[in-house]
Amino acid sequence: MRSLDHLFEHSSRSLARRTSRRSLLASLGQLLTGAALLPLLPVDRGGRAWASDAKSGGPETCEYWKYCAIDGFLCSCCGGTSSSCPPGTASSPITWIGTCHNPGDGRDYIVSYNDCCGKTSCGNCECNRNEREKPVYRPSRNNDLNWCMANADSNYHCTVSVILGVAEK
Amino acid sequence: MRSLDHLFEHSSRSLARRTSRRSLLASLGQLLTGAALLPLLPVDRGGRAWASDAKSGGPETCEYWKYCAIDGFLCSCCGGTSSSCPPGTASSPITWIGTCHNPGDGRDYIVSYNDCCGKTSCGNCECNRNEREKPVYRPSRNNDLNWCMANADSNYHCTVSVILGVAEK
Amino acid sequence: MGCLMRSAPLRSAATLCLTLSVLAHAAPPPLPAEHLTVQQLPPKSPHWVYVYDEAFNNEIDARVHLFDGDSYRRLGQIDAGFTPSVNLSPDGATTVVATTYFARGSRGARTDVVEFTDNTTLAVTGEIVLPPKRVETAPSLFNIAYSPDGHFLYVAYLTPAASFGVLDPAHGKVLGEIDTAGCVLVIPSGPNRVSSICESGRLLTVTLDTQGHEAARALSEPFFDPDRDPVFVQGIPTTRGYAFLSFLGEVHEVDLSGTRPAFAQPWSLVSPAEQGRWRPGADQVGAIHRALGRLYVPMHQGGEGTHKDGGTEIWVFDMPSHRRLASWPVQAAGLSRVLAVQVSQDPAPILFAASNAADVAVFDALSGKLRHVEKHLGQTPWMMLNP
Amino acid sequence: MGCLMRSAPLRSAATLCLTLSVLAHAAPPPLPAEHLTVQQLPPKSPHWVYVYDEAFNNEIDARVHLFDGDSYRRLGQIDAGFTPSVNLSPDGATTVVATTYFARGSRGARTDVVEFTDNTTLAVTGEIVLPPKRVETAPSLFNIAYSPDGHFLYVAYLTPAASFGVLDPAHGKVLGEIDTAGCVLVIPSGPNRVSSICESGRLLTVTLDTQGHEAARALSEPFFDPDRDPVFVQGIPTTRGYAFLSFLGEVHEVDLSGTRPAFAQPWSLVSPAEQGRWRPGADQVGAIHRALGRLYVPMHQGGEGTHKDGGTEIWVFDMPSHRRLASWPVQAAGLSRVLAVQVSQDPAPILFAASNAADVAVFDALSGKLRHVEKHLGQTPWMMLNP
Repeated sequence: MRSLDHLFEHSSRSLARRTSRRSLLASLGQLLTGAALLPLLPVDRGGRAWASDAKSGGPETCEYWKYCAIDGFLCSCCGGTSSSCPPGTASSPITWIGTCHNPGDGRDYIVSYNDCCGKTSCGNCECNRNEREKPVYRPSRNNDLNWCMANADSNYHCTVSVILGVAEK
Repeated sequence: MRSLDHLFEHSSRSLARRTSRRSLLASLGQLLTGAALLPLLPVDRGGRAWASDAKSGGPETCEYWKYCAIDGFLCSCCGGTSSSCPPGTASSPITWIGTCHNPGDGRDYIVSYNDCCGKTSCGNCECNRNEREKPVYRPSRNNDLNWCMANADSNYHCTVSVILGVAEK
Repeated sequence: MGCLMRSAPLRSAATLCLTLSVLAHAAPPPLPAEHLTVQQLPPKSPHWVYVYDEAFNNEIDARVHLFDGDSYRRLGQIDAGFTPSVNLSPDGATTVVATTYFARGSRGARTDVVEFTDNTTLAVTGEIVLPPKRVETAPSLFNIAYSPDGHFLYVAYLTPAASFGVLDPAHGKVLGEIDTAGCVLVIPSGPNRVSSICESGRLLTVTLDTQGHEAARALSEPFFDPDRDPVFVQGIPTTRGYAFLSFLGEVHEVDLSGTRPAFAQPWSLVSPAEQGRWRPGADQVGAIHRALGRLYVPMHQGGEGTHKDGGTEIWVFDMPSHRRLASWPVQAAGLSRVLAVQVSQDPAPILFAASNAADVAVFDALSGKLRHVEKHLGQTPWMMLNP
Repeated sequence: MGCLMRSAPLRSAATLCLTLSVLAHAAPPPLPAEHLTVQQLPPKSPHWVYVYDEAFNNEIDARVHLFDGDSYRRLGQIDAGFTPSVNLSPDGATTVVATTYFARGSRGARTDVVEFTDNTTLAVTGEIVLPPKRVETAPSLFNIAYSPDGHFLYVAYLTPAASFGVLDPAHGKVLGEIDTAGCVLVIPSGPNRVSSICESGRLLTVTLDTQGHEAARALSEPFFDPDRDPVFVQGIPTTRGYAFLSFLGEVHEVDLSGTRPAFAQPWSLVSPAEQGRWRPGADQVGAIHRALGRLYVPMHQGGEGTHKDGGTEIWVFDMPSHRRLASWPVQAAGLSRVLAVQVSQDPAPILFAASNAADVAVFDALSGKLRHVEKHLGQTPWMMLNP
């Protein structure tokens, strides 16, 4: 199977010449929001990568596996977690995505990098990793953009990384 | 003679019980503005403290003698000099004052600390010295206040120190 | 297994792909998709601390960091604008920030406003626009303060004329402004009294009526000599009022529980031999554990003019006996000079100390044992508040 | 001599006191009273540089520092708000900042606005309010840009729909908005052409009529492969257009002097043995001295995903011959990784290099000799512009 990753890329490429960026990325935003709202399946989470939540290499360090394409402040160091925004902020409905390798289970995962918005920059745990990151002409793969851009309060505070699913090789 | 310093203090004390702070400090502001606008007298400035304008101990260092009661960013490091505001800023008409000893001529000088206003904090050469500095209940001797408070653009950028005259012992 | 469903609507295709790929692997199962949420705060702890960060190098972006002295985690942030006045409501439920915004960041139309943040969500729940008179100065508990019953909110003004605003936080209204004849700041006591510190060393106490208007005012005798030995305005809450430390280390305890301030006989932090050589000095110059009667003061060696230099040691005093119990050098904890201290009010108290390198140390407040140093908790942490 | 003229008006008394005390001492005379002034900028120098400081930890307070590479002095500051787009007018007389303000600092009503600063006074002289669509991204020369004749000003929008605004800076007006069908940023050429970079590796070029409305558009052939080896968007001005560097170190020279872009055969910064191991990487990935034909690139060792890691060396190339002339390790200059480079365009050029520790180094651009390191020139200097 081609990964969701590639599906996105293909779709965006083929659509880019025919439709405006507005409608394309609006769909993408909806899609990712939808994906992030998938119900948690009853899968045992113990004993794998989650066990590495220790300080060293854990979600409060830039080296954490899910952060392979993050550029910003880790919400884990700002009152949130690796997948939750700090209290009083709002998550961005539109995002960029990355594909990160989890050494805990040997799988590649598709990760959505949502910005958390509505407070000034957290200023803690700046992390800049760019695996498969692309310049702004490929927005869905770009981490330079302020993805709070479409929020009512569009100020950037920090960034989370949310597992969307496994990226099949 | 009592110094201008003491004159101010006496006046402000005696006035404080009778008048509002508004009228008092308005007068003080006018006075200091007036003083700062005194014409430069044709006095030879060579060979004394001004000769110490070298980097070490000069106007770009916190140790410079005129800065004995400054709390803020030195305008000398922000595009101004020890007595001029950086380009594009406006000086505060109201100030606090200090009395500083100039080792170059052995005299004490009365110095007006004007804030330069209308741009965000310069962030360079922070300097916090407090000789004879007093808490905010003695505003004319207090360097914690944002003295840009009465400017049209009241944002604080940096601070200058302007010689008003000799403080006689 | 393929997911190249080009003709299917994008949303359905992706959802199906995800579901299938999650289910397709039996052992070990892959990590599930995650929910993106907004974090809830844990229940309030006495070991939390609200850290006022002036962000002096970028002063339009001050903020308050909520930090947990047990887990050593930052719990969240409250934005605070330019040279804000910050305090908590008496019940601890609300952080109140009076601040100034400019229409163009650092320029343009000025708006002074009080913002209310719900401390259980860290969301701003309301605001009251002020006249553009708010005092813009170093932090203290008296730049903005609630009446002890929470009914009134007082905001210190300085234009440089000194006055204060009386606000009704429940109804989001400015009730009025009271001229203080040159006396500054707002020190609340009782349900309806506000004291201000005067240049003469006196307290001006204004009593309000139920509408928040002035009913009476009284000027106290001087309780310190502003020429010889001025007090810091950063008063420290005691059981019945506040303690004010002087530049030379005198402790002036002010009892505000009655209708008129009562001043205890001052006592000294320093011995006669130490006086003028060891001094208190900082932005937040002391903290008191009220039940234990312990006072913590950052102290340093230095002469006149060093009163903001920050402490190289933290001295611990027993308030009733005026005895010094300990002195803790902060360099041993890897700290540079201490600019602010705060102590939790619970039976197992911790002492927070913020340095001029923006580090916040967590000490056992009984033993002085260092537990943690949080590096760079903001840019310029100058005051800390208990929850 | 006494000055206790209590009954005299304060102003006269003080003036007299000052005058008398100044005159009373014959030898040595005391320092005269000083005038408080606002500093004038010296005449413009090619060795000035405008340093874009994102102030990332306090991102609503970005600013541009004007720094002199000869005197090593900061000459002034231009405030820039939140994730600004910054550029200079073709004549260097104006700094243009497109930025975003919120009514409550980090919250509330959003205002996007273009602000014009007179570079001889560093005062803001005007503004144009924009629709709230401005791209908020890493700095480049193509987030906002003037037409070469200064007649039009183009502002890149991304909402995330991609378009750009056409402004008339002389009359302070927004003339219109042009949809770019997913292609991004504004690369000006000629009096009335704007190119944008497309996801497909092509350039979309829109030609404007005299009213700033679209007259024609054309899509080029792809000039790079965005899958195999994307280019950085931080194009470097050449004599006839821009050079774009790719992640793997290919140099794509684009000639924009004609009505359609012309693409030269790409050449490589790295040898076949170095390819994939040594890479360009930074925020501002290169600088070109146009008269000398020299290209300066911060280079580092690293694999895929390190394209923003910043340079450990600065490599110098002769553009016509594609020959590498030198490689200068930056650690020898006491610098950490270099995120941005700029070179002055005069015959005795200096090279500026900004590090990820916010230091800006000044090198002789011919010899590589280090002249100065300015520590902490702001918080996060990510781009530099020549005057």
